Amino acid sequence: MRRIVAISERVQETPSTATLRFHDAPPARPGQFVMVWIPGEDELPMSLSYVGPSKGITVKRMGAASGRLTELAVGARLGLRGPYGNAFDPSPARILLVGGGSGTAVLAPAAEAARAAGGEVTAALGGTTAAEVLFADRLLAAGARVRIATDDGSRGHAGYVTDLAAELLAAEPFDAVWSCGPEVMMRKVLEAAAPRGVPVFCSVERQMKCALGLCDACALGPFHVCTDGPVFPAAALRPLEEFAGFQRDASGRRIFPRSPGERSRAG
Amino acid sequence: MRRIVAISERVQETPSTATLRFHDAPPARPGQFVMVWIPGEDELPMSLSYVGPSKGITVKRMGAASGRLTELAVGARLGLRGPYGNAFDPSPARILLVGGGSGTAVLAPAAEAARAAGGEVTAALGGTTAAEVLFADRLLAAGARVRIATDDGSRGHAGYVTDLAAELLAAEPFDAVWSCGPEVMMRKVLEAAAPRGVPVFCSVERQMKCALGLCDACALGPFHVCTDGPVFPAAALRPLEEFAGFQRDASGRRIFPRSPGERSRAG
Amino acid sequence: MAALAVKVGDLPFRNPLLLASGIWGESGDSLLGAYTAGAGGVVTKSIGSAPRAGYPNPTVEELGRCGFLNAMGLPNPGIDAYPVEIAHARAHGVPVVGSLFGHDAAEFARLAGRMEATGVVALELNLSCPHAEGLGAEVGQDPDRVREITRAVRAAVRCPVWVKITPNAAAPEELARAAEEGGADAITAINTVRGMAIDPTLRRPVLAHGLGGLSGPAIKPIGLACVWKIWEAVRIPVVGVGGIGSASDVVEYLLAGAAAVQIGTAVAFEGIGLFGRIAGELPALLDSLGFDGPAAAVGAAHAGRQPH
Amino acid sequence: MAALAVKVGDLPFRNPLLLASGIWGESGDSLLGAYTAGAGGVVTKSIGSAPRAGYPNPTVEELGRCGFLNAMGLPNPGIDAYPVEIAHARAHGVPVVGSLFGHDAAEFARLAGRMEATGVVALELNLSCPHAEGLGAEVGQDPDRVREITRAVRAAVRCPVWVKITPNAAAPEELARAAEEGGADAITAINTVRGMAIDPTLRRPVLAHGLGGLSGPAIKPIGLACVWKIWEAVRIPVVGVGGIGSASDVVEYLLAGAAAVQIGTAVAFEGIGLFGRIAGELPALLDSLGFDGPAAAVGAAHAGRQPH
Ligand SMILES: Cc1cc2nc3c(=O)[nH]c(=O)nc-3n(C[C@H](O)[C@H](O)[C@H](O)COP(=O)(O)OP(=O)(O)OC[C@H]3O[C@@H](n4cnc5c(N)ncnc54)[C@H](O)[C@@H]3O)c2cc1C
Ligand SMILES: Cc1cc2nc3c(=O)[nH]c(=O)nc-3n(C[C@H](O)[C@H](O)[C@H](O)COP(=O)(O)OP(=O)(O)OC[C@H]3O[C@@H](n4cnc5c(N)ncnc54)[C@H](O)[C@@H]3O)c2cc1C
Ligand SMILES: Cc1cc2nc3c(=O)[nH]c(=O)nc-3n(C[C@H](O)[C@H](O)[C@H](O)COP(=O)(O)O)c2cc1C
Ligand SMILES: Cc1cc2nc3c(=O)[nH]c(=O)nc-3n(C[C@H](O)[C@H](O)[C@H](O)COP(=O)(O)O)c2cc1C
Ligand code: FES
Ligand code: FES
Repeated sequence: MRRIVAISERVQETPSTATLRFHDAPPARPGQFVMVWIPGEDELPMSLSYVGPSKGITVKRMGAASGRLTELAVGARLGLRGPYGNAFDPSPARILLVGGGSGTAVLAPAAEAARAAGGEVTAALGGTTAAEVLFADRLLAAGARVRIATDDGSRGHAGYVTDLAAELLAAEPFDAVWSCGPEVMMRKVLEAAAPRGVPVFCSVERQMKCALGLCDACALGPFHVCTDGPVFPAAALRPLEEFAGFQRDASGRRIFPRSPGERSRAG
Repeated sequence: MRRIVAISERVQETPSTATLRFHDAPPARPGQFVMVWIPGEDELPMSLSYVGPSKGITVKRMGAASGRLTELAVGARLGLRGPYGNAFDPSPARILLVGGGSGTAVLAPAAEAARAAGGEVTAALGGTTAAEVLFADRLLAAGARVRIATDDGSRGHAGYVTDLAAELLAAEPFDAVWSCGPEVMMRKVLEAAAPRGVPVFCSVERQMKCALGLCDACALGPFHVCTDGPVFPAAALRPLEEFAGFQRDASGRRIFPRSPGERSRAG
Repeated sequence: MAALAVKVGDLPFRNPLLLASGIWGESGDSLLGAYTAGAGGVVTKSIGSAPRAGYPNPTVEELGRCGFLNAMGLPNPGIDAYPVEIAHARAHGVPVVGSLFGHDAAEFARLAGRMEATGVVALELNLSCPHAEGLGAEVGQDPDRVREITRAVRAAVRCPVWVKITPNAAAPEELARAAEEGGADAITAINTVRGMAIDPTLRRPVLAHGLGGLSGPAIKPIGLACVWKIWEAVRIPVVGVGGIGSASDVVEYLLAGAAAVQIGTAVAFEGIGLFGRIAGELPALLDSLGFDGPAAAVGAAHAGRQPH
Repeated sequence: MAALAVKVGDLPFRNPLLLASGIWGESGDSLLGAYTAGAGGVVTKSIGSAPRAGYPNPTVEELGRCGFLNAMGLPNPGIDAYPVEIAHARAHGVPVVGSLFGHDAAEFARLAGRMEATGVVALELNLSCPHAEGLGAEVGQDPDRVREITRAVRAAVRCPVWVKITPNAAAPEELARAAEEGGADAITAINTVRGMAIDPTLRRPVLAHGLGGLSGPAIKPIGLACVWKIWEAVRIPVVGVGGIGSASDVVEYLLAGAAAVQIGTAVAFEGIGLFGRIAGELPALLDSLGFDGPAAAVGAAHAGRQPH
């Protein structure tokens, strides 16, 4: 059922990214998403970046709808339905997070839950530039070890966050990798973890319309991201030509990226 | 919800009256009724004459639909919905039953429940003739005291069952009277009990269509028999000009009996 | 707190919650009972020229919480016997809307005169019962006949004439426009939606009539869409009906364009007390939504709406 | 135990449970997935001449267990891009029915030829989407246009042509008759029912398009009534759709006259596994009702039915 909430707090996380908080009762687990109705504009799937009684979403300005969302002020009203989808499983394990850009939004509450469950969390975060690295302080505050990579080298490692991930996987034992970001990034993480037998779980994004497993907009091979995901184990994703291969646009046409990492949300 | 049941047993109770038994799960209390669909014919409200796991109705042949019902054989299928309506309250009290004709059908399970609850039951039963007196043996078996009146004097008191009731009320203390039969009969019972302050509960019949409190077919003053009844306390019935005054036909027109006791089911 | 009084055209009601036709409308005591329970007004059962028993039972099928199917077959005592029931309700000050059905314009006009004489505050023409041969929707699906019947009734009486529209049409809003052209003072929308249920074991339709009309929560979206389109198509007020069971449902209908609403099936779910409950909840709900009364909400969901 | 194989006209399916158009029909993997899960066949999303993004979100509104409202706006990759999806499903032997939409007879005929070339086992003409301007029901509510479009498609292809009818009409059975006259091989009924939802707080329709189509349990009685009337009006087979979610629902549709059924909304309630579950339950249910297969039940609730 749809609920109308008012934005209770707004935090500008990075120049392109804002967190919107709201009081919302239905329980949710880290990894789940909601459908966010921006009246008069659109309705977008957004992972919950806060899952307590005061929930939150963390939105990166991309097109018209996400742009409008990041501009909303405290008090503005949104429609919400959900939470939908599955979640990360916070176990008392050694977890490596690999987040690209706003992908870190969904990893942060998962990391907090893992820490609360007694886990050890190492986060490798990527951003285009230092100012765009998301939630580094939040993760530090949660007791995670944080490593950073930026495309322009303005903070941490100069280059891809996947380099950091590969380095960490080579150097240390992990029980699981949780990743969210551009698919080319996640595919690289998959490949890096595979030979070591570390299970990887990726949060995947696709066009969404119904979020109910009906309309097929979010089809991903034999899966539907809205009901089978958004979190998928590596074993499910690796065989899919779609994964880091093609997306579908709103019409359902297959859209092949012109170059890997083309999408501006890339970490 | 409607259920289809097969008749598991059929008992010819009197020349005009048959009991049909069927296995039916939903719990019911004595006094409640079901809507009985006779496929291709009609759907009639019928009090439950048995309320255990094997339920039953006891039907007197009146018109086409009830006639068809009394002719059905074991194995024939009926549609049922309900149970609907309220019930008699079986308390460990001294109870006088006053039943006219097939009206005794609903009193029998109520008497059994009252006996099971430790009550004392006296039954005054009326019929046109000895063969038409219903459930006398069943009530005896349940440990009730049974008195009988017949119009033709072929068994027990020659005359109205209301004479018996008045006599019993004058002679003995009762905690409650439960009655079902023609309304002129029940009105007399009401009047006989009133000066003694004995509470009377009557099971009343009206045209029924929806049995859901929607269609108004069963309107009885400010009440609806299907949802407020069929069991009413005397205080509710006494002021109503309808009660033993007029019924409504299927069109909703007020139908005034030409003479008291005109209806052939009269006890 | 928002006051609840509304007007449908010039006709005032103490609140926008009317009892729908065919529910609790056979006896004067029931009409009075609905009003006493909190309804702002009541609509009678649809009345015809002669007594009519309606179809045999089963006349109703329950569909869980989604609603009911019914094929009552327009049972009614007829215009000769019914006035005593209206008189009883009128004697207690109940604003009664008299619902009528007939075969043609002449019969409607004759019935209208008789019904007006009982002191009803308005007439409602049932051009929309989905399961009566030669009556109801069968006459009400043709805009020309709707216009003609409305015109004949309009000429025969002085009181307001409401025309009740069927959703079983390609464009119910065109039927509403025809009624407006015929001189209707308001449109009531919707009547039940054609439907049926079949019993698998008995291999036959459940309702004795076969086809019936769907009512209750299942049809709320259908009723809202009709009211929405009709509001855009006509300038006379619309009375919304279909699946209403809560104060929030009422507000949805107001926003779609209904000046008042009618409630039927929900009475079976909750009892007649729902009128009092909703009337009790509505002022606070309207307040919280920023409306100073029902009238302020009417049509407010239409972008760039014109007050009408 | 009753075997489940059925034929719609001459066209065989391993069981009578088809995936309805617009559900899981965008990707070849999903079409295959529905078949693997137990569907007897699948219908594609409705495909048009050019890629179409559909309406902005919200495109769907949940109405509890009564169903959904949707106004997708016929999103589809277009007839140039879509064949790759069908090819994938066909490669695994899935019987695919290709659904089409267009503005006029010429466009439908052109699309039909293209679609037939993909190897679909039949075409389904969507003359019934309730919320697309100049498309769907807007062309499908006029018997003359239904006849004309059907005729043009019939002349352009060799495979069976099914025509999908809207319930948003005074008499959907007349639209079916027009399709039969135009040479249709089967009728699919029904598409969604026009409806809408309004958000009281935001004072606006929930769906971005405003109006949408109602599906799910709420419309089962409406679909049954349409199939019932259409079965009586035409001699070609009927494919029933609307609110089916159980084996018993399937039997109700068979008894009303459906030779096969389609399932849409229930996939959201239960997941695609419902095809396997219902296919698993149906034989025993048919047995217990005394039918030796689905075909024996078709139309069996019509009194004095003629096999057809
Ligand atoms: C389960 C799920 C969770 C999500 N969680 C978040 C979240 O927490 N925070 C967040 O900011 N966003 C999240 N998204 C993405 C979000 O729903 C929108 O897709 C995004 O905000 C862009 O929407 P838009 O309409 O503003 O832009 P659009 O108009 O759709 O796109 C703007 C630009 O971005 C490009 N683009 C959009 N999507 C993609 C893509 N998938 N791949 C490549 N290029 C693309 C377009 O080509 C275009 O150039 C999530 C998506 C899903 C499915
Ligand atoms: C709550 C309830 C419980 C009932 N329980 C039983 C029961 O346990 N056993 C049982 O046999 N019946 C019971 N009835 C009555 C039953 O529903 C039918 O009304 C009855 O069987 C006659 O139906 P019919 O269609 O066969 O006859 P109809 O065709 O309706 O009537 C046949 C004849 O009986 C006359 N008649 C019918 N009803 C009345 C009446 N109320 N007053 C005066 N004359 C009347 C008619 O005028 C006609 O002459 C109950 C009714 C109600 C409302
Ligand atoms: C049992 C029943 C009887 C009805 N009888 C009539 C009637 O006589 N005349 C009429 O115009 N509408 C009749 N209706 C339709 C209702 O007035 C109303 O339009 C419809 O039920 C939708 O509203 P609801 O969902 O609140 O019930 C009847 C509906 C029901 C359920
Ligand atoms: C999300 C959604 C999309 C649909 N898209 C189409 C479509 O593209 N073409 C079509 O003919 N019907 C479409 N329909 C209608 C369904 O095929 C079906 O006729 C209707 O939903 C009723 O069946 P159901 O109650 O089982 O869902 C769609 C329905 C839904 C819910
Ligand atoms: S968004 Fe519709 S199936 Fe996933
Ligand atoms: S039988 Fe319909 S209200 Fe009682």
